[in-house]
Amino acid sequence: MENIWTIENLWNAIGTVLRNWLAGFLPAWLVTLIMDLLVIVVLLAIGIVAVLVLSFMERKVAARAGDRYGPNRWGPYGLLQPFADAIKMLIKEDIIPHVADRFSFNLAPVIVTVGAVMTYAVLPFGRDMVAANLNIGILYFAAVGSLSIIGLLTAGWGSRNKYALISAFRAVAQLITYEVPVGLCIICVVMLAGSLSTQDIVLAQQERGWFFLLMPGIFILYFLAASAEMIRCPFDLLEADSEIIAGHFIEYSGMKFALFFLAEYIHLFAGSAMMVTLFFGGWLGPWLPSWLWFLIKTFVVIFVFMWIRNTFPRIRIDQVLKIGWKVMVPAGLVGLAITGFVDKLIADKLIAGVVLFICNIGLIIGVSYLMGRAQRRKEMAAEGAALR
Amino acid sequence: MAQAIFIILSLITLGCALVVVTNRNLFHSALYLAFVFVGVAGLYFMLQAEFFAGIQVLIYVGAILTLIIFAIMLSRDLMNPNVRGFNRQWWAAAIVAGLLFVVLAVVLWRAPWPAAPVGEPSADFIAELGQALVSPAYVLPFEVVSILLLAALVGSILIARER
Amino acid sequence: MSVQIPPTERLRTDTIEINMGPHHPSTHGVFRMVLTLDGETVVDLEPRFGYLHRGIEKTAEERTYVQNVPFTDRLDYICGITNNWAYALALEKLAGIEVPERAEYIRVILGELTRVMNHMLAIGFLWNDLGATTFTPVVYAFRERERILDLIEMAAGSRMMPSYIRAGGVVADLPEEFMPRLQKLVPHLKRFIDEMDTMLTKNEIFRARAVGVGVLKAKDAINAGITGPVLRASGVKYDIRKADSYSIYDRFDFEVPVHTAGDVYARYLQRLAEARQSLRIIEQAMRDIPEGPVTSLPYKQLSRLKPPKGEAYGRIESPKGELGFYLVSDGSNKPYRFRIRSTSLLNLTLLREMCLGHKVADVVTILGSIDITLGDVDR
Amino acid sequence: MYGTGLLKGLSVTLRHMIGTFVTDIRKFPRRYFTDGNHPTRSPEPYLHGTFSIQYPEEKVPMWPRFRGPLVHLRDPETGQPRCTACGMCERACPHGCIKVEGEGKGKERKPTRYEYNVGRCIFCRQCVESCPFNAIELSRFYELACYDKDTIWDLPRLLELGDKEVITEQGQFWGET
Repeated sequence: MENIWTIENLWNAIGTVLRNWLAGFLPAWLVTLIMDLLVIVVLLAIGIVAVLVLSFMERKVAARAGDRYGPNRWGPYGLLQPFADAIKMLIKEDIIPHVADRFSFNLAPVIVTVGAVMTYAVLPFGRDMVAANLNIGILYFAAVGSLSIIGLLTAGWGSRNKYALISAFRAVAQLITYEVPVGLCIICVVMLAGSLSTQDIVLAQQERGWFFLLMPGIFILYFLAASAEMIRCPFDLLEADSEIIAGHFIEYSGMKFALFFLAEYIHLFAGSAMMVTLFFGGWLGPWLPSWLWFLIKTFVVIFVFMWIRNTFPRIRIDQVLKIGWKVMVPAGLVGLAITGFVDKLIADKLIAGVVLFICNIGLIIGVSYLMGRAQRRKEMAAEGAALR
Repeated sequence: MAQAIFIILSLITLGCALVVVTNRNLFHSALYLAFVFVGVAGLYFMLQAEFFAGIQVLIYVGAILTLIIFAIMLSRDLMNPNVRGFNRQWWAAAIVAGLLFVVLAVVLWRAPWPAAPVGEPSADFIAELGQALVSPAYVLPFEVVSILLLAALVGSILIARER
Repeated sequence: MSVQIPPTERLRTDTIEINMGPHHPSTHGVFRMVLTLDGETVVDLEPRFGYLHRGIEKTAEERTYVQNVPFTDRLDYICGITNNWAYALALEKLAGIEVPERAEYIRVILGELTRVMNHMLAIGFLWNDLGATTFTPVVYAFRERERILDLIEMAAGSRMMPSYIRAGGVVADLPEEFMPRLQKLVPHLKRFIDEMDTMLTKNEIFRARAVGVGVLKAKDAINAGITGPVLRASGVKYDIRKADSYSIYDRFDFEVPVHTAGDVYARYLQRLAEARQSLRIIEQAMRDIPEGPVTSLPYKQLSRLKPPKGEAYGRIESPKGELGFYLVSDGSNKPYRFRIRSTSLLNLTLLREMCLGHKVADVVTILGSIDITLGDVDR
Repeated sequence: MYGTGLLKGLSVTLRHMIGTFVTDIRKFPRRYFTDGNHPTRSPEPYLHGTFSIQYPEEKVPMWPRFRGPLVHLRDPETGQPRCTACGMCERACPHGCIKVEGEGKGKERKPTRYEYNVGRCIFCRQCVESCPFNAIELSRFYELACYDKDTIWDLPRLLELGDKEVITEQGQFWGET
């Protein structure tokens, strides 16, 4: 018990002290209830703080990519900007369109936000730091994540706006499509780790090395599919500004818009954190406390998402579906087969890892070659099309 | 405390289920159906069947309900208040529903409900489930279901292809 | 194996009609399109414009010839210089005015700078329409536009509304600092275009979105009177600088790039290539520019100008295509008829044909690739 | 290989991101290149680094030819306005934003009322070019935002602005003197 006071165990130690203090004068079931509620409150707080940080970061990264400074007026280096944004959102007039379906319109942001926040329950923030160490952690994550589709559909339908409706159609098509490759990639990881629990997956990576190194092909697949699931560029078709003007939240304002915004960034944080858990060894890392490692890795992944957003245009909806069904699902199935065979047939973990790595590189090159060939054919056909 | 949570969950599930059948707005019914599914998933959770809870949410809410809502959104005049909710065969449907209710009630009434839990599920529950699916006992139904799904998949692609 | 479903058994679907604009973020101004969509595929498109109509053609008939110069700035407000130039050219034809050589060089330099600026902006906004949501390419384009506008401001006193080129020459000689700054800017612009090339051209998402989208057949383009980069990207080598050489363009060594695909990607490549050629012209003009007077007609004479009865049509290759001014004089100091052959309006005419059968997202892209300015469409 | 174009694009934006931080280091520990009172900086052609001008703190000097609102010039000897209310500017203005009334004959003629509607002015400088008495010029003043709709400026205000902007001769930067 002497090392309970290290920074590594900071949060758990605080929890233990609080529990002991409460147990002094409260019955046991009340202590459990209070501690559980406290965990929920802390997770919510993490969610909201993460959103504040991310919205600031998003604006700064976008600005820096465009040779600008970004927000720098309110507070030192503009650090108070997210609070100003939040206050502005809260005090804005809440407009409900006259013809909107009020029930759906009001319910949609709640569904989306609740679905997003619930994903935090299984994120392994550090060694022994997960709110609910379910033995179906990953499955829970996928299941709760799919709640947001209902929310988006409700928002799109309830607004009674044609752009919002198109966005709802896109939501169904895109999110359902990309749940398949995400699932396939997760299964690959689960096969190597031998467990659905997030903590066990992290521990498995301690043993076998980061899965990112073992399966780069699967990782790239997961990265793309996850950015489609998180509605991040280049798959941000649901809120395409230039086409359907922010899609499902076109009619929302004020607090309800803020909830959508919140959900979007919570999804971003949770998705990046899950990617870190699955492929980058979660909270593993030398010297620093585990939860700090986890945050650092998560923010690096988030930065990559923002960087991509600042560079790439958006993919068209039919291309999104085409890539999803014709490239990602087959590639995911091939990856699944490779992972399964290698994991079962080669007993030695080191050799298995090397073979897996080589197979994944082959997968990347193969997919890249096939896509490149298709594109070259299309371009050759386009050449001189105007004169024919 | 588990008792209290169980009662709350059941009330939510039953209440929402009632709204699903009584609500005149089809879209709202579908939304309440989502709550029903989530409530059932909660009940599974309380029975320590986390895997089923996850699958319940993933399949029923994430896929089936989405398709239901999508169908409602895409169909014309389904939401039109002037369209009558009953057709001419409502009495036949009522009889069938009543019969089904009677059968279910009888079955439930006669079922021997164990008073105490049969035993803690093992920690490696999911692995065992996976093993069981491909064990000789269940491998045939499993494969039959796979073929059924595959046929459905091929069929849907054929229907969707207009050319 | 394929199953033929008879048409009667097909799913019956409805189309939805959506209203894109006039305050849609991607319509480049107050432009409106009524789209009929089958799913996300465009089955009908009706462009509606006129939201920015200011009646410049009629207003101009009430003003003297020189008073009309500031109005021309406000047509295509991205490239004011070329608008001034086309009007000046028409008036010079009408009144038979000679232009000093130095003024011609100044016109060429500023006009080609405008072309570089316009093409870079067009590429940037095309990317914006493609969904580069955080404006990165647009911001880069705007940065370089700022440097070019800086030069225009130095010479003319105003960034976007220069009113610098008038019949008989230009308003005033270039300031002393102009040439050194230009000499620094041109190699920089070359580097910048190369950077845009690296960043954008090979991008697979861009190519997937742009290749084969919005194909404009050369024949249709000629029939509709489409000009400029849009026409040349369809494989027609028609550039007024070569075809009907005005000013001193015959002295410069430059090429007219042509692309044959006629799609959004070809228009992008066309603009990139044209911007490079413009820089080539600027380099030659910088080298050869002579000393001398810059105007043959000072303001006080110009304001009293009464061209002889007659008519004249002056046209130039503006960055967006053929920009022409048709002037009719009745011998007074005001034009009897002032007619603008505006580029953007005519380039828009085939928008429907280009968009049919494509997705909503492509409509935005195709509109972006035509590169219209609403000030020019509605006048 | 499919995907290299994407990586190239990413490399460009990354270089820009790093470039902005290099500019930050270059001016460390100051936050702005200039203080608002001494505008000096004008963007140099460089490819990387921040391009923002942090407006109230940093200001770019206007070029001598910048066309801002109209000002009236004073006779250096008497300090009186040079305007003789001849009305040439009123006639030259394409938008009719100048109204002049005057009294007196010949050299004694003075404006009694000079209304300049800055809200309508398009800063084309034709009034200045038409002025035969070297009496008006466009200033380099550009902070025109205001809280009221009173956009009609009268003669004293135009003179005052001319004093503030230190303009002595008409067209001194336009090669016309």
